[in-house]
Amino acid sequence: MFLANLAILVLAGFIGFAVISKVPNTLHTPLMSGTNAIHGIVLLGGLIVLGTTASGVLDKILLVIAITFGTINVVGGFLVTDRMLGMFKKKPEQKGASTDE
Amino acid sequence: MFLANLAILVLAGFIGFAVISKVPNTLHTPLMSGTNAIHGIVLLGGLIVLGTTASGVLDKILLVIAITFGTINVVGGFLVTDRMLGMFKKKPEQKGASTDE
Amino acid sequence: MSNVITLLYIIAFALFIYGLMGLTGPRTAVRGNWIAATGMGVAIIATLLTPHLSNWLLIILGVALGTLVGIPSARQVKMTAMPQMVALFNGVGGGAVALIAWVEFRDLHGYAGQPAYVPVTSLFAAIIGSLSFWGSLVAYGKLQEILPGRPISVGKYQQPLNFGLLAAAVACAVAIGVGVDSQLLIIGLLVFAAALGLMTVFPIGGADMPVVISLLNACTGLSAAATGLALNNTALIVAGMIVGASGSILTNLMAKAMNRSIPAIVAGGFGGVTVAADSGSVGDKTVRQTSAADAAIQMAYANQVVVVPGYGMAVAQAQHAVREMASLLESRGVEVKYAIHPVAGRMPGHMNVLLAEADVPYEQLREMDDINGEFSRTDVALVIGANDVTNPAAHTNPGSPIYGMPILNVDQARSIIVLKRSMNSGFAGIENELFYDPKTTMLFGDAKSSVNTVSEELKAL
Amino acid sequence: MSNVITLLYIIAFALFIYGLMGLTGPRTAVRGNWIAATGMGVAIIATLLTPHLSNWLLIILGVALGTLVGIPSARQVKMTAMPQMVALFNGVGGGAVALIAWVEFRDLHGYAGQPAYVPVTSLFAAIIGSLSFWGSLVAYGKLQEILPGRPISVGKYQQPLNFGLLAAAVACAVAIGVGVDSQLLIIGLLVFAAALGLMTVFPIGGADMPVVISLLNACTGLSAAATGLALNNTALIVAGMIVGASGSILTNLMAKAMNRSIPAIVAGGFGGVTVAADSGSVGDKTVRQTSAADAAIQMAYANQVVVVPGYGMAVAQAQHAVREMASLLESRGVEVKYAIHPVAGRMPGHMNVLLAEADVPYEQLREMDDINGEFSRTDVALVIGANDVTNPAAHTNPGSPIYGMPILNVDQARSIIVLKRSMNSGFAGIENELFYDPKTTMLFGDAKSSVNTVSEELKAL
Ligand SMILES: NC(=O)c1ccc[n+]([C@@H]2O[C@H](COP(=O)([O-])OP(=O)(O)OC[C@H]3O[C@@H](n4cnc5c(N)ncnc54)[C@H](OP(=O)(O)O)[C@@H]3O)[C@@H](O)[C@H]2O)c1
Ligand SMILES: NC(=O)c1ccc[n+]([C@@H]2O[C@H](COP(=O)([O-])OP(=O)(O)OC[C@H]3O[C@@H](n4cnc5c(N)ncnc54)[C@H](OP(=O)(O)O)[C@@H]3O)[C@@H](O)[C@H]2O)c1
Repeated sequence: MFLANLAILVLAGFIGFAVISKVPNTLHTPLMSGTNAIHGIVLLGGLIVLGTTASGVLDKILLVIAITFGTINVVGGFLVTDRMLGMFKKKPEQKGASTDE
Repeated sequence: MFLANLAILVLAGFIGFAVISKVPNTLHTPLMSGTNAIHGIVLLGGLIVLGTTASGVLDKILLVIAITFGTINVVGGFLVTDRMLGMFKKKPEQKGASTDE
Repeated sequence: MSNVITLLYIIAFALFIYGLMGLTGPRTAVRGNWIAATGMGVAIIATLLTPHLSNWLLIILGVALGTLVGIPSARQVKMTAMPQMVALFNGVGGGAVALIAWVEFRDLHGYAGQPAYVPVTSLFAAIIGSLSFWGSLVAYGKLQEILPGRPISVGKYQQPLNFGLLAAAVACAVAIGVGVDSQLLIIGLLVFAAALGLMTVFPIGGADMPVVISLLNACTGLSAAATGLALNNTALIVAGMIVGASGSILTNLMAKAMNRSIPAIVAGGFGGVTVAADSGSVGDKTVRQTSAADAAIQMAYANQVVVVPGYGMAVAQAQHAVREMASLLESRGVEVKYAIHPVAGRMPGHMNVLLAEADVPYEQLREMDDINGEFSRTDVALVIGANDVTNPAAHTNPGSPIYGMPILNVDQARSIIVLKRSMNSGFAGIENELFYDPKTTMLFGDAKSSVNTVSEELKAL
Repeated sequence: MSNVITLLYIIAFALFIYGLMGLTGPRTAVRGNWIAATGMGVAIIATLLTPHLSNWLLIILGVALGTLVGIPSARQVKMTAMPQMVALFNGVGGGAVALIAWVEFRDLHGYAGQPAYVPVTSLFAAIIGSLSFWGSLVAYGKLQEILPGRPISVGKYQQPLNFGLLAAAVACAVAIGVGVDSQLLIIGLLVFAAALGLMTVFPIGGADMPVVISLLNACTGLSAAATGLALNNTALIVAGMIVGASGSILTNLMAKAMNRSIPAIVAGGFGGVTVAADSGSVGDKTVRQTSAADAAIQMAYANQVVVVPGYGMAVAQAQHAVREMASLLESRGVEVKYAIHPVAGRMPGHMNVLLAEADVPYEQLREMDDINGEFSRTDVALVIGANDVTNPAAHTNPGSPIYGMPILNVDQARSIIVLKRSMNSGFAGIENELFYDPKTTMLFGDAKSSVNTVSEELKAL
């Protein structure tokens, strides 16, 4: 199981590298913000632990905080990225000017 | 097991897509030849089946042929790619002329 | 059931990857972001399908709280405050990782009877998560100007101190790993990691914060992947690792774009401090001052004016005033363009954000490579609070810290007007020969008020 | 043990991916290829570590045979025959897949008691592997000119026939899947797939073969991945799928570079046939002929000559003669450059291969984008067996089949000399206005002998 997970980990790492090869400078900040939202996926970890194994008050408090944090990360992250990207909305008009893909 | 393999399959597919985004035209043929050598990996399939489950003369004959084929694919593939790439050997000299990375 | 969950996870991470690919191109970025968000929705739903899930009320409580905090903070933050908001969001992500690792430790009674990879990945996640949480808070504080932006350090003891903190955190982890089941150890680990986070980011100058945030972002991604390995959860592994890897690359790209190296940044200094620059031949050169009226006349009779905005325009919040002045010039038949250097300001895209906010037409914003050929045809280059990004030393002085950085070739314009408050240097803390160029005149003062005065003069012409 | 194998597999596919990344850049390609080969070595060694492996003698026999055949054929093949060699290597890979699937069927007694994914993936592999084997053989035959290069088809029955063959192969698979354990079914499946491979590639013209080989390459990759799923082998899954995905993209890029669409290619036609082109305004235009002596004089007194090689130079094997002529010109102080169109000839990089073989200095080879700005400064553009890649219709005639393809702007040169045998058209089968341009003169004849005569004249000058 762990080895299959390790294989998956290595492949995902390569994908991360390969996808971010050439990115225009203006997209650096939105891209950082978008990937930031994606790691909010830890929320799932909070859900699983709270929903299956957690017991005791302290555990539950910690996990509710973790879930709150994770949700903030996800919700806030995607929304703020979208707002940042607002500045690219005007681009399509001058699409013809760009080279063919 | 199958699902873990499926996850691996999907990730590998994305890697294939992501890696081949912009390739100069002159590299198309060597790249085709290089990936061609890589799928010679089926050789492993032949090794495993012949080495573990094969029985009967016909099976063995078929598998020896399969292994021969796979080996040709691998050995010939990498060598011919290397020869094709011979034409890029002279490039480093004028490295300064290219843009930074 | 668990098959369905795994299948949905595969769909979810495929959406993440596809969305991320979209995020790398301006035309597909908005859609890419929403595709990734959809992936997140799928992943969450899949998780909620886990059989025999309990504590539903608490789950709902946590999600509701997070949503209630997340939406308004993302909605209301000002465009220019977004980097620190990203730092906060990143920090809470790291905090979640650390808390989950803590609970894991408690639930599993010090990992008794677990295979080795569980403590290793879980404690790794705990250290990095805690570091990322506290480091991000400092980055937030600095950018939000709650904390001083200048580097704060304990001097030459900084490096040994940080190293000691790291060693202490790892020592706790090792003790737990060899079987000591003590709450104190895990708390100690989290505290040492927290101190390390604080001590690493405090000595870094405010201007380097975008790079630091990106680095912490990559760290949180890695810690999420480690959590995934510990919990045996494919979605966490894939999503976390992708962020970890792409975040590292992105950090590198960002540092390169501003001609900085990541080790140098993490080691502190430079960003924000004035380094003793080799001012070279500058010395008995003279500076020509101009008045708003003269500047107005010069521009009014130009064919083409190129505005070169920089960090000073952001500080002065002069973007609306600039837009107004440009309209006045255009109504007189002057062609106005904006030269956008990729690292003008203090975050990538800073100038685009500001000028877009002031409704400058997109077509007038020109990227560096586009506009550099045009300066020789330009009558007036109006430099508004930009400094380093126009510094010809990048081309001419191999000893300069910015040597090799691509710059806007402002010095090729027929005449140059520079708006800034003093002869002070910019981010890199170095002299700028451009200001002593015989073609250059300086209009001293806050950028916003200078531009407004120029506009008044234009109207009066 | 099996943990060690899996770990080695992970290392192996990491090397594949890293090597593949290297293969996409000219400076890293050679190293990338060897990195991938190292990965293959690791994967093979890992597999041989499988516990209780038997039949060692047969394994060694197969590997030895393959090596003995593979090395000399790769070593001795001529540069220009490499595409067909790749086709052969690809074919045997597909053959291996099909044979393994066949044995799997026999060993597992028609997949009795196996989970559903085993027959599905294994039979998919069988069909695609067989198709790829036979299709590749035809591609080889066409390029090697054992088979006629022109499209061979049964006309309008071709599509229904192919569809029927596919349906028959799938029907066999379904019958096996629902539990019929008959050797006849698997043999039928392999035969139908083989016929489909033949019938698909026969109707495609020789000039489209590079794209077809790339497509078959992607197919073999996919079938290897399917074999991996059936055998539960990570290395096969990853390597096969990467080839499948990258091969598809590559096929697309190749087709785009020559302005063709993959469906159009697979549907046959065009490649090799002369399409009825809308010759437009060509009609009462005249062609100016020149002599070798005149051409020699014209070039000897030029400042800059740009050689534009095309398919005809490859046919005539004129590269050495061209190189010699260029040396003569250079010894007279003429600057000689070569304009390399990305799809000149019949495979990407065709001209680079030929000219490199003739030891033309690398600095003189200029890519299209580099050289296009220079034609206006060029005294003589010497077009040697190139046609489509110089055709101005790509810019001017929206009705032309090559409209939109980037071309070499040969028509901007001060004068143009075209070496070809007749007024026949090139690959796209269309008229070329360039030949009727008043600045153009034609030197008819085989490219090699024409160039040699010009060289003689140059020496006599
Ligand atoms: N974009 C990014 O992502 C990023 C991130 C971190 C660092 N950096 C670095 O930041 C620099 C950016 O260059 P830049 O040319 O935009 O800025 P800069 O070189 O930092 O110069 C800004 C100038 O604006 C002037 N200024 C400040 N407040 C002003 C006001 N209210 N009114 C008028 N002028 C004012 C300052 O001079 P006075 O004090 O005399 O007025 C200063 O010289 C580069 O070195 C870059 O590497 C960029
Ligand atoms: N590069 C690739 O990967 C690839 C692959 C497939 C297709 N294509 C296509 O192939 C074409 C390539 O263009 P191209 O300009 O190189 O070639 P072309 O358009 O095919 O023209 C070649 C010309 O060479 C002449 N020729 C043939 N044999 C000759 C000889 N022995 N001596 C002198 N001339 C000779 C022919 O005219 P005569 O018969 O009058 O002598 C013909 O017009 C493009 O349309 C491209 O899309 C390229």
